[in-house]
Amino acid sequence: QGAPIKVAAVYTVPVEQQWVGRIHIAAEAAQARGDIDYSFSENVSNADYTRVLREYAEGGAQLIIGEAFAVEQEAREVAAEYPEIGFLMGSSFPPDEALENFAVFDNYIQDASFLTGIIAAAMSQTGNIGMVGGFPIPEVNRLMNAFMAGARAYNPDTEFQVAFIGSWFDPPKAKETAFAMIENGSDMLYAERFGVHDAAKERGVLAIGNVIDTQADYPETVVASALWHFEPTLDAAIAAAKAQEFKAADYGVYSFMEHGGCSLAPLGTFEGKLPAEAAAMVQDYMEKILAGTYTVEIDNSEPSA
Amino acid sequence: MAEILRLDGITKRFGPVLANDDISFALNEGEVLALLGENGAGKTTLMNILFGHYMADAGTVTVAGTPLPPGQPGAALEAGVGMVHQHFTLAGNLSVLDNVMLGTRPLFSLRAGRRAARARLAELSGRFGLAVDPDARVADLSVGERQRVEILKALYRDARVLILDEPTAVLTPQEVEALFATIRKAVAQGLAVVFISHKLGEVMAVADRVVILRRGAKVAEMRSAETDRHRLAEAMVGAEITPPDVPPAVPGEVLFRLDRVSTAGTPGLRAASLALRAGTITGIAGVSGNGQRALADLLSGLEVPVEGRAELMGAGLGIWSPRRAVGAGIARIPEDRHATGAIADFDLTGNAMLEDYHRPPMSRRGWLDRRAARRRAEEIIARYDVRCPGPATPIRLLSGGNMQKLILGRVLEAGPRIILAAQPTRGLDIGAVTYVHRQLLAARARGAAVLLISEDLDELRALSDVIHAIHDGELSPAFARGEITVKELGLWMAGQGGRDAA
Amino acid sequence: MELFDILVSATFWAAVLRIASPLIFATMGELICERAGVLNLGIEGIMVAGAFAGWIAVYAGLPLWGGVAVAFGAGVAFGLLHGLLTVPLGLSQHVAGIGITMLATAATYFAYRVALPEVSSPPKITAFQPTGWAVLGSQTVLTWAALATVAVTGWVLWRTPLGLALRAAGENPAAVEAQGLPVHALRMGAVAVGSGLMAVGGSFLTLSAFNSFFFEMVNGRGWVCIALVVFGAWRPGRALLGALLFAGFDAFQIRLQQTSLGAGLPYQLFLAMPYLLSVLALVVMSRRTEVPAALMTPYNKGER
Amino acid sequence: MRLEAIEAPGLARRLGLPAAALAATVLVAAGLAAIAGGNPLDVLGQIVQGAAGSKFARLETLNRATPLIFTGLAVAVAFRARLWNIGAEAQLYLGAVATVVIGTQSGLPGPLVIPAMAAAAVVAGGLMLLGPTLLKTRLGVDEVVTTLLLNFVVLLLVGYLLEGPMKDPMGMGWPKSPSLPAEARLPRMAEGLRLHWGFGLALICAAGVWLLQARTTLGFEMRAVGANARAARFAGMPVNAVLVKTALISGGLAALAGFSEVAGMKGNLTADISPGYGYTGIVVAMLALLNPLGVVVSALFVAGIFVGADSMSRQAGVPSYIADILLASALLFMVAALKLSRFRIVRG
Ligand SMILES: Nc1ncnc2c1ncn2[C@@H]1O[C@H](COP(=O)(O)OP(=O)(O)OP(=O)(O)O)[C@@H](O)[C@H]1O
Ligand SMILES: Nc1ncnc2c1ncn2[C@@H]1O[C@H](COP(=O)(O)OP(=O)(O)OP(=O)(O)O)[C@@H](O)[C@H]1O
Ligand SMILES: [Mg+2]
Ligand SMILES: [Mg+2]
Repeated sequence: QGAPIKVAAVYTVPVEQQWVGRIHIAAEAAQARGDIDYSFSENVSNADYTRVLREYAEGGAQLIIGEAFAVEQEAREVAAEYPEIGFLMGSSFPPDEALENFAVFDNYIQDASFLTGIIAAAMSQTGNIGMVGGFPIPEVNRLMNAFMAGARAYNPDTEFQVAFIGSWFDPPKAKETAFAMIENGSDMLYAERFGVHDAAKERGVLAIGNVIDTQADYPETVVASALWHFEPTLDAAIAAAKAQEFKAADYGVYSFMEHGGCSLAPLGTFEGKLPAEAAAMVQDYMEKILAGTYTVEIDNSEPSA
Repeated sequence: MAEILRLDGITKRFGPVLANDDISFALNEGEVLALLGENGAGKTTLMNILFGHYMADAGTVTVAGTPLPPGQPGAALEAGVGMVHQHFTLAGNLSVLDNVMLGTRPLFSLRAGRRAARARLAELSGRFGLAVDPDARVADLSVGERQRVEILKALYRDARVLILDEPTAVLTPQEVEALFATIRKAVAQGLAVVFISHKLGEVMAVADRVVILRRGAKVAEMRSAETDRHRLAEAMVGAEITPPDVPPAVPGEVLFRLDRVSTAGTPGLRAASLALRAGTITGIAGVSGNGQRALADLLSGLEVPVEGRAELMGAGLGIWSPRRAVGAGIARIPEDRHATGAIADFDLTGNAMLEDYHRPPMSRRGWLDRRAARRRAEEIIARYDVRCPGPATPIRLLSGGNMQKLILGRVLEAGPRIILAAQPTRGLDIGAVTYVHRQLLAARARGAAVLLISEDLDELRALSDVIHAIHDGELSPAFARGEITVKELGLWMAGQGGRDAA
Repeated sequence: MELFDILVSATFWAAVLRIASPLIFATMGELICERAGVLNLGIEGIMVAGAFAGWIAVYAGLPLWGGVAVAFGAGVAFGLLHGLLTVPLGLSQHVAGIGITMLATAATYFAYRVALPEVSSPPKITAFQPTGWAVLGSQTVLTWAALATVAVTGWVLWRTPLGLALRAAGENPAAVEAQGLPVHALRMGAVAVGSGLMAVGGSFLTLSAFNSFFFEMVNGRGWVCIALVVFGAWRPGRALLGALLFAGFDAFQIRLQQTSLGAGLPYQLFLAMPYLLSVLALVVMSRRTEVPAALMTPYNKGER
Repeated sequence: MRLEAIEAPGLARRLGLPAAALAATVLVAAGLAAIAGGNPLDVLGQIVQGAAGSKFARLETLNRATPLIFTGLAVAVAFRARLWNIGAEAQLYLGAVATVVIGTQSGLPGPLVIPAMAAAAVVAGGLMLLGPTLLKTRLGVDEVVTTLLLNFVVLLLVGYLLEGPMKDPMGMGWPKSPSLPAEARLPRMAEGLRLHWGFGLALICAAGVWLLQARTTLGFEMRAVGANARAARFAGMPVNAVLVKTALISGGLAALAGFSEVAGMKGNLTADISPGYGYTGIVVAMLALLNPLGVVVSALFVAGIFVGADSMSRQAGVPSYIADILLASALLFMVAALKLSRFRIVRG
């Protein structure tokens, strides 16, 4: 095992944000195990981002985790300046052989999203699904697209309503947007943002969760969720760093279902309420995905209704 | 009569300035006391201390035998001290009634009590002859009406001592008469009045007793019955003041002419005709708000004729603007020196070059010549006797008279051919008034045409070679010096001159 | 659902009221401050503080109205700070306001982290529930309280001696002083109470519109209220109208996005609509006779 | 109680009070650190270390001060003329957009492209403020509100551009603009220094604005219009034209912040290049009492406090939000101290 390695994370949003929250939870777990010594900075604006990266680099971090998305170029410049330190960065770009210490990852949980799409279509009476997102960035788009593909796989006639609220943290606004969709015929909501579940609960319609499992808070509302598990990604990176073998690699695959990077949350309160046909379909696709015989398409483009 | 007010050893410093120096005097019921002094002598400061607006460094104020707690206008009001400030303290967007009621009821009471207030206001208006519309917006009122509101505010609160700080500076002669009538009614009902004015005639007319301040100290106290204007002036200034001689005019060509000119706005000019000749002073008499502003604005470049023809040195005005007016050699002394004539936060240098900063020698190709500007300011300071610490002093720190001298210097330096002087002596002390008059006469002797707009008929009649009355935007015919009596002029000012004369 | 159907649906109008409620509280708060002569750009941060304070108080066990009261208190505290800086000290109201927004926001986030270090998703409380009264029945009692605030503000400002004094303090403080009233105390009081209302507006988000607190959830609503006060020409009734109009644009754009008309357009256009229409409305009205004359002018006795 | 101006404040007062403001900020920092479980005694050292304790720290402070100098100048120029420009944020973003458009599309030869980018940015920012200014001069629409509201509109517009027409085709879907080619990037001010010429340009602009205000007729007009528009008009100044020129200059300066961030720091545009530089610019300008040279000092102060406090939060292991608290407290303490160094509190 050896001594814990020093890991620092730099987040552009508070750790309440689901995407970042999953990384944070995984890191805290690794720290609890004694594998790493973890520190983090949250809500770092992109204007300050590389300064904070450098500060951690100067401060002796051995592995730095972060989000390079909006600062791709600069983050790579920083990594180039500190070749001894491993950089594991959320990024939509592939790794670069020339930059040996810069590895990339992302929330590639389209597998699970696809399965939740099947469930959503099966549970919707009206065939009209409302989707509320924050911003149409690839990390959001690919999950929405996979979800829609799943829903169409079950019911090709499924209709969608899609809206972006232009904020990560405005639950009241997300809620209002969801209300409008319900009024406009949706009886199933895809909850990319906080607030959507609440609208569904208040109006007695169903919802699908995303990235985190929220059924405990909304037992009558949330049918299923596509969960992201950052642990496989992080554990692989820690192992590589400890073995002095950290290198430019694409850790994105560790979010795939076959690596345990994502999963379909247990149906829980909705166990047995799924139409048998749908349950079978979910099971079937899951097996194919795990066996590698079916690949959910990764589509980063902005979804539209 | 019983003593109602006593000031004892009042002393007040503003930084290095000793504004009040150990001043004491007393006031009896039913008495009018005039407070005299040059600009900056400390009159307003003393009254502000009496009213609780400022706290004295030393000394006490006693009203009806009870000492007032310092620095509390509320306590002064409660004790029956009412004050009409030199600069009115009214909220322009509120109604007359609101202004009067302000602060008269406990803040946290649930009802405004407007009905009772309205009745009481009507009663007071009647009793003291102060007619105002309680629902009018104060900003829509004339200066004279605003002053009535101020006095009503004090009376509404049962004032026993009424302080009037330069109440007549902005009033027309008729309004002054009405004010004096009100004062007489008030003293007859037992009020005591402190009256501040620079006009010695008024002081002699209304005051029982006079207290004179110089540089913050009380220098004299006398009964008005036992003195005269010369002695007052001498006590005030420390030397005798002689009004300037007015030699006969030598009229020259017409430099500016209005031919049946009308302007937009209310009250604008209405078919006004006028000719300003070189070497003469043309006076405009009228009750304020009758189009004087429009006439001054027209000459200043702020207004343009919408009808009729205006001629400058025989040619049309062209595209008319303040800058054109300055460029054409019109010197403009605006009515409101604080708001229009000067930039309070700028120093004397900046204010001195306000009108010609954009051309040599003040600037070249957009770059200011700071040395030239400073030299200009120093020249004006020296030549026009502006009392100040130096050209880098913010102009807001100057007294009104000195501010006016700087403005005079600014506009007269270039030797203008046409001079607009709108209320040039308003609020100035007797020394400064004399100074301004001398400057205007000197310009006339040089061959300048002067348009003098004033509400002070004495001033107008002393200086003007030609007088027009203005009423509701219409100008009367021109009357030569001595051609018209005050009474006739008054009729023209009231808009009835033509009818009577015809 | 097409345009006309949207406008005649009761659910649309219910949404308008819900969206407007926090704006109404905060707009009344700002209006009171500005009527007394103090621009309060601290509004955005004060709303954040109110949202947090109300929620954490309820989470800690207080009843919902206790939460509202705590939020109000938090607003008053920041209001007093803004008042202290801008009224007796006469500092620039722009700077103090922006400083207060920074301070209140950061202090709130800091307090949140210190209070709840180990939570990754903020805990939920049981928020105000819709009363089910009236036609627009999905409103909580806090929405009705917002409407009542408008009436009370109007009544106090125009029908009581206190209101007269406050308005006069925003018109000409020297006149207030000359009538024996304490200008600074009046202004401080107005800023304190006004800020309290802003904070209650923030707490609407966590106690009624939603049931927990998130960073950044106020999301610019405070700035909108500054505009609403101007839009409303510093009158409560017209400001209410403005808030309803703004909320109406917002509710409308959410629905419009799902119509055939809205489908092809970028979503940013819809989000920008309330702001653009507010600017347009200002241009159309473009009268500013009613601006409190002493707004943004500190009062210092004896200054010349 | 009232404030009385001190004609010639002594050195002790002029330096002592600001020093007290800094001390108060440190006390707040220590208190907060203690609350959050850090060591209050280390706080001061950590802030100083983080802001200026190493070459790295000093350069970071200068880098972060750069956009603040531009927005601070923009606000100082406008406020001096009483044009309440709360829209520096929007002007910054439009400047950034113009920078990217020219930098990636113009095809201009190397040496011309950077001046062209800067010029385009200035025009874009100036035009952005021109609208609200004309609404003010023509229709009397309050510019505080219009400039404030348009910030949101412009931010959404930039979001749209980055997701639509300006989206980087090589960006893997992330909403950002294409990167500027190397010749369109501002060079470093010295080899190996992480400080680009944007900072130099900011200093030049500060000097330029100072010259403009103190030495030119236009500057004189701008100050006069701000101090008393009525007197300025009476004296013959073209008040509306002066306001329009002020708007173009102010908007242009704010836009240079966007230019400098894109061309100097980031190399491309994202919707979040500014963490509120436009708003902080207001604080920077007022802290400098609207003096353009003072803006440089106050921008360095603001940047130093933020960078130092942010770094301290990591050293001390306290929530990073402490940095903003300290920045806000430092500001409020400092403006109060600056006021009290020119006024004394007296009775009555
Ligand atoms: N608030 C103040 N701060 C500093 N100096 C002041 C203040 N008020 C008055 N002064 C100074 O105190 C002196 C007395 O001023 P005051 O206004 O009392 O004179 P006044 O006799 O009323 O003059 P006027 O006839 O012009 O009204 C002047 O030198 C003036 O500059
Ligand atoms: N500030 C104001 N601006 C415009 N109208 C006003 C204002 N204040 C009151 N009013 C109007 O004036 C009318 C007359 O007021 P009224 O005398 O009934 O006041 P009140 O507060 O009821 O007094 P009271 O205590 O005597 O009953 C009111 O009906 C009201 O519409
Ligand atoms: Mg006086
Ligand atoms: Mg009644």
